[in-house]
Amino acid sequence: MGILEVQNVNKSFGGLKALQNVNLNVEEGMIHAIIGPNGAGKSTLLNCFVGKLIPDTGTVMFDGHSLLGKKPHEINQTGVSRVFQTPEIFGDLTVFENVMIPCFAKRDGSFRMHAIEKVEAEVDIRDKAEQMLIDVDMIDKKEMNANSLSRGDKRRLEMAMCLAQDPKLLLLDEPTAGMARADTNNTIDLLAKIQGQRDITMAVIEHDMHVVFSLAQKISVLAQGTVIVEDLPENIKGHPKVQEAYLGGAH
Amino acid sequence: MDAILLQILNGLDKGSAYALIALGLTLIFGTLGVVNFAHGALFMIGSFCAVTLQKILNISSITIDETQKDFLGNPLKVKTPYVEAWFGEVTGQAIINWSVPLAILFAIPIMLLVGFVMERGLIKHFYKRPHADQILVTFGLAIVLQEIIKAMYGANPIPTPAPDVFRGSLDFGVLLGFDPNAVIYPYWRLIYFAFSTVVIAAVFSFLQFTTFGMVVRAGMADRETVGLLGINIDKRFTFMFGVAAAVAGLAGVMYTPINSPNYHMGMDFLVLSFVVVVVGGMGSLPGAVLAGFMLGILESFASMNEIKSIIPGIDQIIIYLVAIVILMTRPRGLMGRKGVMEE
Amino acid sequence: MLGLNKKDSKFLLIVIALTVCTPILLQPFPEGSGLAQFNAGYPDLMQRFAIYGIFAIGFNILFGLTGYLSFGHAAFLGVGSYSVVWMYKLLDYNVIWGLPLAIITSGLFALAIGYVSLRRSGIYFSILTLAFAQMSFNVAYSVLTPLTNGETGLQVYTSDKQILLGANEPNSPHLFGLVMNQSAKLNVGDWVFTFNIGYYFCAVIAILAFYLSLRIFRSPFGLMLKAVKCNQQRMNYTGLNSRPYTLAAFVISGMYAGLAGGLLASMDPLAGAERMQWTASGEVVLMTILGGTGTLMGPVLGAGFIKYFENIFSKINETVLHSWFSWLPDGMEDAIVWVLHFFVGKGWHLTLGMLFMLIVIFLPGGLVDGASRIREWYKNRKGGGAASSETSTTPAE
Amino acid sequence: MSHIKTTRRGVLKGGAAVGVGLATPTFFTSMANAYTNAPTGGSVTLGFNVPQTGPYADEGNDELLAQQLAVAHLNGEGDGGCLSTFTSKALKGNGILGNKVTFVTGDTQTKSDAARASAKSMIEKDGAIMINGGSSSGVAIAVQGLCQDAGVIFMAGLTHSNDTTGKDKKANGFRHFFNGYMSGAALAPVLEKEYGKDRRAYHLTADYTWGWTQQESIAAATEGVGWETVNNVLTPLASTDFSSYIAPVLNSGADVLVLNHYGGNMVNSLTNAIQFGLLDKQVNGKDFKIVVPLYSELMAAGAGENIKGVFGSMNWNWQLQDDGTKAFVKSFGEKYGKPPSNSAQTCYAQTLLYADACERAGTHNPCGVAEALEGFEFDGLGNGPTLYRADDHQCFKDVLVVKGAENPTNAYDTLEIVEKTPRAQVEYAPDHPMFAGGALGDCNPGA
Repeated sequence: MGILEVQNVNKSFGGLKALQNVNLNVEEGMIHAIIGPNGAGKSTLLNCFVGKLIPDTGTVMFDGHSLLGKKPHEINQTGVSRVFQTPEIFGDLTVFENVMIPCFAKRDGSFRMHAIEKVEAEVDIRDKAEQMLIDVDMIDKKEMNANSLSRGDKRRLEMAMCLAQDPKLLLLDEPTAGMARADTNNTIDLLAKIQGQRDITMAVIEHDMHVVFSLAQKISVLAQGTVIVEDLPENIKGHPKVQEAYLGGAH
Repeated sequence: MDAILLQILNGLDKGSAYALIALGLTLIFGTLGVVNFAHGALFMIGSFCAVTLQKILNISSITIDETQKDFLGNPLKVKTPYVEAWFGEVTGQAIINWSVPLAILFAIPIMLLVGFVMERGLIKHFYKRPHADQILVTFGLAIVLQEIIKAMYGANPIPTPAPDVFRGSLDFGVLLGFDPNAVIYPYWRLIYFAFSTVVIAAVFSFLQFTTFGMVVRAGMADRETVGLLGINIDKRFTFMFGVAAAVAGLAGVMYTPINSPNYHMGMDFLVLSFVVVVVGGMGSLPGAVLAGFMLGILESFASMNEIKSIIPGIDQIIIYLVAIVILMTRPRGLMGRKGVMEE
Repeated sequence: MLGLNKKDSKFLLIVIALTVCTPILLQPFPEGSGLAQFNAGYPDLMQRFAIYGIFAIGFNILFGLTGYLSFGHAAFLGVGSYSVVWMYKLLDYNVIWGLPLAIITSGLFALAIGYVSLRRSGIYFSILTLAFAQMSFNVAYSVLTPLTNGETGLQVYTSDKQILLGANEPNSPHLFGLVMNQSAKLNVGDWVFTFNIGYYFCAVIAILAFYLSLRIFRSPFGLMLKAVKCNQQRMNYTGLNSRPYTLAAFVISGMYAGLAGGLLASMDPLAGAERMQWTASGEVVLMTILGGTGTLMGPVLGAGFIKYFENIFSKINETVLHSWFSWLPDGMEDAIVWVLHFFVGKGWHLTLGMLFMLIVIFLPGGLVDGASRIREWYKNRKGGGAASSETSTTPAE
Repeated sequence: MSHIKTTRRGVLKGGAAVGVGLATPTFFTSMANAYTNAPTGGSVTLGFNVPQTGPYADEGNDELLAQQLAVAHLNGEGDGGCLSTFTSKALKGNGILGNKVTFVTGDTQTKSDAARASAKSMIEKDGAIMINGGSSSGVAIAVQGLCQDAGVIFMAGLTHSNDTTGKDKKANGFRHFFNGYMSGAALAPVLEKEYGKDRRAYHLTADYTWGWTQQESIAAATEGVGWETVNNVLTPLASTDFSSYIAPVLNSGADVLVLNHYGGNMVNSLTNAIQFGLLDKQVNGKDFKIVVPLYSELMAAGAGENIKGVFGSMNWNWQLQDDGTKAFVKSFGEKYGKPPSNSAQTCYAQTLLYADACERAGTHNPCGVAEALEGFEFDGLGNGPTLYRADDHQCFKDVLVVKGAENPTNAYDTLEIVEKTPRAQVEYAPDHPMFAGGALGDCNPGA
């Protein structure tokens, strides 16, 4: 049984069919890559998982429960975290505060009126946040303003924020987009390390085939809004349908 | 029936004033993303262009008439406007009489200039600043402008009548088969309505059909991309600020015969024009115009006795009530674009 | 101290010291000197400093932390005032009944308005709050006159019941016999300092309000509010529901406003509808921005700044100007007075407007920004550049 | 617990009297003075609280000029103005009770809150012993209440609501201005004479306290002469455009429009009514007419030619020919180059009356002053024989019915006096239902 099961999902915007009968099965503990040419519907699909979009038809089951109709924060509370293509962080806060917020969300749920308690006194939260920063190797930047970080650091920070919640499923939207090769390799190592340590299921959207084939244990190929192949990495490389999709069909 | 017709006329007239003011505001709001609290002041300055012209035309030579006495019993100082002296009494008086329409010619260059100076000298530095700072600086500017006008002209309203030929009202009812006097409407208000429609149409066609307008519209949608194309969008935006100021100013000039202008009239319209723009939807010009007319008409209906007797005081709150209902049912107002001023 | 770290404790102690000494600090010029005009240490103005300070502190919890700009906070101010005066009319002049009621009613009012308005964000939210407040003002001025006494303002009449009124009870607002408008005076040479019971009552409450806001700023809840302002998208994808956080902030700041309104009526037993008008809502927005949005002390400074100009500059008339410059030759005296009279007395708005512009142009962070620049400049002058790097990373609060 | 009210000025000067000036701090908790801000050191401070910003700033400025003139006259400067015509001869031109008169000013902004704040500042900071001026009833009532609590005399300025000396009357407050009832009583007979008994009136009324009392008064008075009230429509205070209220008037069967508006509201509603050409129309076979119960010179200036032929009432007008008026207009006109408005005259007269009452009472104590003013009859200040009634502190005098001049010769004679309605005709019993409720209470000297 997969931890994330997507069945017959359709989504259209006006006349444009962005997703057509998408089926996807992400198995627990795996790194599952979703690849496909531009405009194939990868991000749309991801948005359907996190509550940003609601599919027109079809089901999205996570851990045995439907995600449809749930708000983003409710979905997150069931254990789904997302890393965005451009890092979404709390820019005006310090790195440390950025990581503390998901720790609070994990411990206290989606809302708690802790207005008189002190952030300073929350020892367990602080310890955990520090540990997360150590894990992503950013503890020296703890007090920096998040806006002043480099792009690579922002992405690592965002990763740390997602991991702080101990998610069951981590969704990554092009985690290495725009990165230099060295940074990309760092990210690959980081993701591999995390997966080794924590047994988190990951779904990764990625263009960079180097990343995909370094990490993925299973790959789905999306083209024109539908999954054309879902298979192990070694079977994908030479697959005719994949080549057709990437090289432009019948030519 | 005639009562309803009357209120529709009233609503269109009021609405055209609201739409005209809101149009200028939404140009600044939508094109430049600046919360301009000085927009009411621009409207007021437009009105005072008309007042100023009237004062200029009335600059007089003074002769002392020993036969008449002033209130202290001294010989009366008789004033003869130079315009009358130069052009003869009849022509001179006619020119003075037509000071409000003449003020339009006078107001357009002044308001464009005011707009340019304001944008280049002040607003330009606030594009990247938080909206809160924009509010503070434009509110400060609005206060300064209105205090300058107060120091020049006092706080009391100054009558600036329309030319004599436009006094009185048209009996609409007779044209439509009602009794005489059933549906009458003042000529000047009809002119105001027509004028507003023309100005609104002109602004729309300018944006729709000229290259300049196309670039500005593109810039409204995505400023950075247009900037990347090598087009100097800033210069065009400056010009649009001038246009917005001119539209507000013209609305002000033409409004003077309807209500005597005073220095704080801009503040009276400020809140209302923001409500109109937001109800219309941020970043939408047609939305602002539509909302202006809609609120004008609803406000007129709410002031009918038949409706007031059912809900007392409804005319006090109708605009705000409608604003709440619309914003609750349509998250971005009537025709708002996503992501404009939503943070 | 009191659950604050060392830096905050020191800060709070400074605020307390300043508040306690306000009657002395605001009275820097000796009586009878020409500059005595600029003294502000009289009860009414000091009370207003404290009360509008509370109003602005509360507003800042919403606007400064979450970034939601309410243009209708004056409605809560008005509701608070009406609550207190009604308690005078029904029970007696003891403010102990009215103030809690003011906080409760304004809180409920804020809950209702906030629940609806917070469904939208940005300018749409601002206009919704504005619409609610303007509706409140308009009906309070007209159709709700039986409840609000309309234009005249709600006040106590001799025919009112006042069922708790004792035989020897003071006939003006008091707290268990401590009459608000009583003062004691201290004469030191040519200086006179006024210590007013009402002011100290407001000051104690203002310090409590400030302390509470300090705690909120430093709490996880405060952190969440800052997160709302920074990035609501990330917040939602982090499993946090931003709506209850913003609503809680809205209600808290509404209660602050209600408390401020209640205190206004506690110092002066009359509640006018103008308190709810958009200009009053706009005023607290200006106070907050002027002082420094999101800083702890800024809004209080902004409130003091605006109220000072309103009450001190508006009273400088031409006669006063002439008395200042009478030592000049006549022609020059007249010329200077003629120029200055545009900026004071009936022209005080002009000065205020110009200062708004100058401050926002040259001090992007508001008055607090100015204060920290002065401090930095001073430090640099004294100790070289060493200290400056530290001050620039910690925002002045 | 007794009230202890002190002011710095009072203390300072009191302190000086017992030999302070030493560096030793002295601590006061109460004062030896018998009343608030008792003058010491040879001068007495009056507080002039008028609108200096907002729509009524010009009205306020006029009041301020008149008050400054009054101070000059009291101190024996200038031509003495009405001191020579005033029937009471207590004033000598040497200040009040030998104390030189000084004044402080404040800005009411025409808002109750701001007006009270500025009055308080004058009382608490500057040691003002009396507050004078204002241009709206809401402000007058708010400040009157404050002065009652603070223990100083309040002279009301321009306030026309019945409530000021009706349900909101206070022992420390006096009103020289006339009120809505008097406007009605003065206007109705003139309107009857001019327009006949058989008229149908349509009222537009500003939707707040003053508007209501004005409408109630004029409706009752005109109904008394046989007119019918067709409709009374309340208009929001914030209205700037009255077209939607005026448009239905012609169809209602009414042949007179009564505009119970003041200030900017009145300027706009009258202008709008003229735009609709109402005065050119005929209804029920009669010429349509407009009435504006309360006029002021500044409103007339704002409405311009639109006021031609429109009837209304005023407290006073500079064109009156009695000695008091002539003396005041001459004095004011020569100093400021324009004739005074009726609110200026009110504030001028009130300043003199206050000073005179102090002289006659021999004290600045508000209770003594109030007692001297109560039931005081005088002449020579421009309004003819005048009574300050003890029961409600309302002033009774002739009321002017005026109309917009058809052919004004200059900027100042746009209104012409139609009739001087004698005092007897506008008097009413203190317990008249329109003034019922409320009580003067006891005078409060503050200390």
